[in-house]
Amino acid sequence: MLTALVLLPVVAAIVVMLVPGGRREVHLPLGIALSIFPLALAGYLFWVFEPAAGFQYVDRVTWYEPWGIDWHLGVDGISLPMVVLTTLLVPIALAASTSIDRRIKEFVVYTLFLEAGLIGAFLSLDLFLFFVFFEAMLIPMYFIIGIWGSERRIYAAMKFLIYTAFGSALMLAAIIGLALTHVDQTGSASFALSDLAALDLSVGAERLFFAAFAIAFAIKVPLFPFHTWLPDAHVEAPTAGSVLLAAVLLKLGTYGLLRFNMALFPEASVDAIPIMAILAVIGIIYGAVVAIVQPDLKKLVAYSSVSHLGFIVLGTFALTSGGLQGAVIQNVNHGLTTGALFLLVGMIYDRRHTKKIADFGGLQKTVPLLAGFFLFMTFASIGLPGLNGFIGEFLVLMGSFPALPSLTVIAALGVVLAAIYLLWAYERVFTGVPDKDENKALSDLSAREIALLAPLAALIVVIGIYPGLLLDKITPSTEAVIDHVVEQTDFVVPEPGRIADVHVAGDEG
Amino acid sequence: MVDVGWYMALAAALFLIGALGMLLRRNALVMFMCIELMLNAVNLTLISAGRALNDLDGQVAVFFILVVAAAEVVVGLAIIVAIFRRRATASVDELSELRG
Amino acid sequence: MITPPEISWLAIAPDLALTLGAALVLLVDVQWKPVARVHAWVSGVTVAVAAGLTVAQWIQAAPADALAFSGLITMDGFAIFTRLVLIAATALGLAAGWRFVAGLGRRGAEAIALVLLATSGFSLMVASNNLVMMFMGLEVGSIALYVVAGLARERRESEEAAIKYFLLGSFASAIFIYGVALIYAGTGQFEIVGIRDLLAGFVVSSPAVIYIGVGLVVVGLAFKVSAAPFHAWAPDVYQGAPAGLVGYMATVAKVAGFAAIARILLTGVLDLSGSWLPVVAGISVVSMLLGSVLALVQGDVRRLLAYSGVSHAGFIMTGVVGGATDAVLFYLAIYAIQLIGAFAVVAVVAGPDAAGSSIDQYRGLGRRSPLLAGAFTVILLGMGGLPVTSGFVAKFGVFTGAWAEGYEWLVIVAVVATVVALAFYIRVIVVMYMDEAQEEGTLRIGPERWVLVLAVAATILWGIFPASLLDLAADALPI
Amino acid sequence: MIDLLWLVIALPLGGAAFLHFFGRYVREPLSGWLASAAIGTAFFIAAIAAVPFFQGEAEPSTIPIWEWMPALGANFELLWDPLAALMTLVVTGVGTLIHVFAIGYMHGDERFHRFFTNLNLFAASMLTLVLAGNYAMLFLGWELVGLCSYLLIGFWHTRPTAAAAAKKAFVVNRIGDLGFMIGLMVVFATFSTFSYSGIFERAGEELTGGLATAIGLLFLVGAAGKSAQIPLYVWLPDAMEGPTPVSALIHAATMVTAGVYVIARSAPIYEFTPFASTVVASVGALTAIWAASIALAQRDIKKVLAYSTISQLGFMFLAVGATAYVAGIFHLMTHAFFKALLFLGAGSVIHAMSDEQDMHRMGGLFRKMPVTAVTMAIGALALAGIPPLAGFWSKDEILAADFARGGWFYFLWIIGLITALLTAFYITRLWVLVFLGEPRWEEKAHPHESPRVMTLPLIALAALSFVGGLVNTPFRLTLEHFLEPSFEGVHIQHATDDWLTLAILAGLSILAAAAGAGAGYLAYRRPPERWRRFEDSFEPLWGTWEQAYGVDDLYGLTLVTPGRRLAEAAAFSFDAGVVDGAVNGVGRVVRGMGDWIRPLQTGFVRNYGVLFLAGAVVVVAWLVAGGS
Repeated sequence: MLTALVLLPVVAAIVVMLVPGGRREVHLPLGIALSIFPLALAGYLFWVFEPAAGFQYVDRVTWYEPWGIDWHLGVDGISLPMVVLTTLLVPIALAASTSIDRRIKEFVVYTLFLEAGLIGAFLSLDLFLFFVFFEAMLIPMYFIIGIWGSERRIYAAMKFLIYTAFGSALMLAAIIGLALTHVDQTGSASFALSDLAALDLSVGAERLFFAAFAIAFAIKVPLFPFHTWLPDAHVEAPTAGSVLLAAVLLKLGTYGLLRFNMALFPEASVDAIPIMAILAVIGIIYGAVVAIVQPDLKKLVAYSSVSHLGFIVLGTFALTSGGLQGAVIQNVNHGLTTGALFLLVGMIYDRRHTKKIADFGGLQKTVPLLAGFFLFMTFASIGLPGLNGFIGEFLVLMGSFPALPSLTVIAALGVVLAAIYLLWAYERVFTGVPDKDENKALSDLSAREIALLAPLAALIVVIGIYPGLLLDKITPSTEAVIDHVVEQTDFVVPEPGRIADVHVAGDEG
Repeated sequence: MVDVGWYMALAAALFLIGALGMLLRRNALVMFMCIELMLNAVNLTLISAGRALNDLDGQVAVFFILVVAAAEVVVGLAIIVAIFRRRATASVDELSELRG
Repeated sequence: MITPPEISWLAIAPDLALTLGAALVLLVDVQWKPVARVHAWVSGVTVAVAAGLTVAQWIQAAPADALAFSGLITMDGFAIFTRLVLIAATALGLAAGWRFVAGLGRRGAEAIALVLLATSGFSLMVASNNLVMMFMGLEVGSIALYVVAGLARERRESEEAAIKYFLLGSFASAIFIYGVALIYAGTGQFEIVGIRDLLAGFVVSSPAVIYIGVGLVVVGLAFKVSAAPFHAWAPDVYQGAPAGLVGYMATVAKVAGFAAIARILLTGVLDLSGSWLPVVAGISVVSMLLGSVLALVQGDVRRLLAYSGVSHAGFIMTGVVGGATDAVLFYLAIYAIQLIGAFAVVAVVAGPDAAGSSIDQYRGLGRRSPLLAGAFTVILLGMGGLPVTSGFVAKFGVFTGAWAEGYEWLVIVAVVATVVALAFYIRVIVVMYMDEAQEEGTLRIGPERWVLVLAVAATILWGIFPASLLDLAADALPI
Repeated sequence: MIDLLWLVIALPLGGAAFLHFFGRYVREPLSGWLASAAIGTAFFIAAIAAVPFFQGEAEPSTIPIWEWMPALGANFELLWDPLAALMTLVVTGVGTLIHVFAIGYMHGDERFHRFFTNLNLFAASMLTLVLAGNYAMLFLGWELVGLCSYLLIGFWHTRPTAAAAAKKAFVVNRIGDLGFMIGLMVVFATFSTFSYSGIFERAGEELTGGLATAIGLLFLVGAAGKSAQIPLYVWLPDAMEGPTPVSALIHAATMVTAGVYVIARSAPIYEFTPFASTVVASVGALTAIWAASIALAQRDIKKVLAYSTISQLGFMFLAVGATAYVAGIFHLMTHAFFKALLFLGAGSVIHAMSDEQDMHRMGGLFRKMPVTAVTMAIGALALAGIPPLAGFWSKDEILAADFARGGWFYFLWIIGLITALLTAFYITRLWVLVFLGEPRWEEKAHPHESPRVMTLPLIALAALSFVGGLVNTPFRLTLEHFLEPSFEGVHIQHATDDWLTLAILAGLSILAAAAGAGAGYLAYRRPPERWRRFEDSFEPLWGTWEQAYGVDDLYGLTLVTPGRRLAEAAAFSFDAGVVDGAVNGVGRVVRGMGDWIRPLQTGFVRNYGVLFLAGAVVVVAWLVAGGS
């Protein structure tokens, strides 16, 4: 089933390729229609997923025996939400791309390939395979930014590609090293996550490997100070690009940290908690502060991503139930909200052909619906209780506090700053009297655009009110991560770090 | 009876002279001759080595090398002549349009 | 008392076939002055026969009678595999350069003959177990290539390329053979196997003269594979020589050169690895970094490919350091196909006998002829070593080898170099897709089409299903 | 009835949802009535559900709804106890009246239904806050009311001032929330749950050392933000940019009292930290007098009421800080009545004067709008603390309790007394300036009494303000007993039961009130130039008060501007320059190396030869060195 999930987009891409002619009225709808299939399959997967069962629906086919590389897919509570998110956002991103007027066919094809790469990366249980997907997806994204981007697109695309490629290059070296260690210790070659996690590495080696992986993922997240490619990429990328980039691509970083660094290098992960947490917190505050004064709406949202993803990393390295649950669910939340925000910025751009905050003002008068959605997403992103963002942040903060009190307190500042930069932006863009003529004659959201935003908004509320929907699937896997770390190291989960403690307390109350 | 080592040394000297000539002279023809000189230094080495090891292979190898040298002469001269025809010079320094 | 060597025709059959084919082409030409198509047939058949004979060797060969001609020639899998690569390169090279060859008119036959001869020389070289034999093959191949470089006679650049290639090439050959002589002086052996056994026997450290010899041999071959700092000729020659055949020239020289290096170092003087490993590693590092960095600043695609060739030489060297012959062979095979493919594109864009190929010629290629641009993109990404292409598998193989040998630092340098390399391959892609078209008019494409198809197929298919080729390479061990 | 309790929240929420999606299809007054009906029904349900408490037999009960964040022991659950019941009744009761009033007030506004959507949403949020069974859910309501406040302050979004005020309110509240959130972190880290019962039961053994104090102070920060106490009160005056019913409902009667409610709710925690309690009381006292003094000099009728609200909230803090929780809640209730009344009255005036808010341009409105005038008079007297109106009883109980606490609280008691005097003065000033004296408005403005839909709520509230105080008089402590179940095991500060002292204290506060009121009347009954001179005679003090001590400018100078500077420096100098500069720098360096090495490729064969030979020499030398 998972193999099908990975291959469906590829097939779709090939189908689109085979359709002759460069007319959007054929290719875009076709692409959207085809991208529904992966979504349906992922939805089914979500439905039948057994939380307690660990990795499931495992497909394992030997790829090249002597090297011990396999086509090895499996899904658990950590990857499941990401896969669903990916398959959900691709059709939306495509449907949001009607304003693309040239080479739409290639665009659809690249997007679908990107989807395949993303799903594959989230599902891989073989490091070689993971690396293949992780690296391969750069190319479609690179083209999406570089061909359909705005003025400085080439610079941005280049920066994105080289920067990320640099990170993954180091990771490749580390992967090779790990595999060879496995050969030394067992005599057989293997890249399977489970096998490599079972190795006992020397402290030095483990730390080096950890660093290599961590840098690769930190660039992807992006963690301060590796973040500067992100604003450029976002500002230049077309709407769909920004959406997928922010909503899914970045998550590979946080996902990787959780899935690979924790599993492979528990010892080093525990030792690295201070560094990672500090970087995360710096990211939270720094990203928010920088976002406040951004003159460009897209850049502002981009920096807000830097800030929000800091929470995810913080929660991950707090290594408590709350922290990890928060991290994983925040992966989804940030995907939904920031994705939606980029959609909205794109819609504004389609109308006004500018992203400069100074060019707007009083839009709520002219496009109330758009304003309403924007405000909604803004509050979701600020972390208003009842919406999804709050669940993630609250879980992360509450989960991290027992482990890293002082850092968590500082991180909480980010919540205030988020309110400042987003509401100030909203104030400047939407409130007041529309003084510029361009702003006076804008058309409000079309039915299509509403149809794009509505599902996201609905999910945001649902997750906010009933996060159990996701948490039930996530929790066993995150608990497994903690168990793994605990039994591999002398790490002690701080009280009250585990659900166990909480329930005990709850029962008393 | 002179010790073989000296022949070797002489060969080495010749080889170096050839190499340096290759680097110092401008004229393609002369440079080419220097290469020939290097090849002969090789021959001398082989002969003396073969003598020292009283093993025929070394001496046989010389013939092969002579043949190769001859072949190189043919091709080399052809190229040089072709160039000389066009530019009325055999100075390699004139040939530096491809660079960077 | 000289014992006459026993004859084993099969061992040299492919080389003979190629040589005869060359002669045949010339004779036919002189006799009937036929149209180019006839030459195509003759050369095609020749190549096919040579390939068939090589396969026959593969089937028939057994370690026992791997050595033939009393140790002059070997028929080990290593030789056969490289031979196959060479022959494939010849076929592709001729296809890629066919429009050039045809354009030469009467002299077309010469070109074909030279190509076939060069191949036969190099295929002799990769199969020879005797250093002098190796030298013979090397020279036969090289001399033929000197001429090929100058084939576009009416162009000054072609001449310049030829003379530079010739002077430096024979200089390198001289150094190589001197190294051989010194090794002989130190060991009394020309035979690689013999040297191996002898060194195995040395209890005390072996005489310095051997080291000097090995060093000179390595230098001589490093020149042929255009590894830094012996690469200086490559950019000029790649730029000056006729576009159609550059791919072929570059490829066969590199394949044969690396085959020889691997055979000498990994078989002959493996016992001395303690001392040559660092040196080779050093050459590898210099090549990777110098090649990548210089390629980054080139304005001419052919020079760019030349420098990228330098860095590739460095990458392959890491495989040599790791002693992973299978990885090296895989890399060589992949790289050969991709390089010829790349130059086929150049030949289409710049014209088969053009000198140089400014990057501006590629502006908007993605719009002008999407398929060509697409193929070039795939090939470039393959060279860049991105996953899903065979280039990635190749790099992965050699890096793994080096790391296993304890050269972690080399691997780390290498992966960093790959990133720089990626940067300049991407530059070309940027120009093709993201700049607005400058050049107009459609491009004429001939048999290059098939080269490209094969190159793309090899890049992607072996990238996804590398097992077939990897197994082959794994079996192809030197004696 | 209890199992239907969720309807109390669901009804207004449903109303909001309905109006949000279909409001635009509903004709103007109808949508307003729908909203009012929703919250009105909620009131009745709550009232019925509260009956057992009135009979004094029921125990507090928790009603689980569904799991929310199990990892934090934070679920949707309602706690139904007297305190919650009282708050619910106040919110829904006053809320209903204000809804009705708004139907008249918002008449003709193009986004009429949107207004009621938000109003209903607010009601739902506020009820979530007071009915929450654990701190997490309370925080949910806490933030949602903040959202509604944001939406309603900025309801007239085309006014830049309104938008700015809305943002300011939310951000300042967020700063308070930060403290609250950190407090919650400490709570969770200590008790590993958020449920009240779970926490309060184990408060004794868990809250060792400074923990209780830490939590207490952090909660205070949050409360100070929501309830506009020093130093976070600055948002409330600006919040008056919102429509007047909003000011009445959110910024007088209900939302701003959330802080008081939280502290009262957390009594079992404050139980263990007298210090934190004292701080609460002190902050309250300081705020009370501080805001009262500012209220003296305001010209904008709503500003007066706003600062008055801040000051009254200070009183409530003073009460709960002195652990006189019942008194605090009592005052919360009465204040809800008369302050809502005053705001609505002011609204009615503003409505009549076609959006004039400057009292200097009013006067002599008594004849024009008698109902408003009378009802407002009652509200004013209640606020001033004139017996037997509501305000007197609650305020007096607070003061008495503080006095009874003794020690430092004597000092706070004096402050309270002075504040009472000031309060009486400024509210009288307001009433006199508006309703008595010569008309000072332009001719074109022709004030008129408001329609019945607006006056009826006024009358209702006036009635409540009149009798509301009687539920808890020293003679009959009904409320006290009513609330007891909510404060089991918590020490509650009472007034002394020595009647003589009590009488003296009452006398003192009546005296203060009377004095203030009298002074206000005498000063402003006179023609304008006279009271203008009177005001000028207080210069420069008066100006300072009118400028509200210039706190906003101070904050701007010390926080906002430097913050902006910092952000700009970080964004445009550091991020673009240093961080990104480093990244691009690497790229430049690599290319630079290329350009730098490139000339080596001179094109001269002989140079190549030299390079070649040099390389050869190095290789050979290295090999030989490595070999032997």
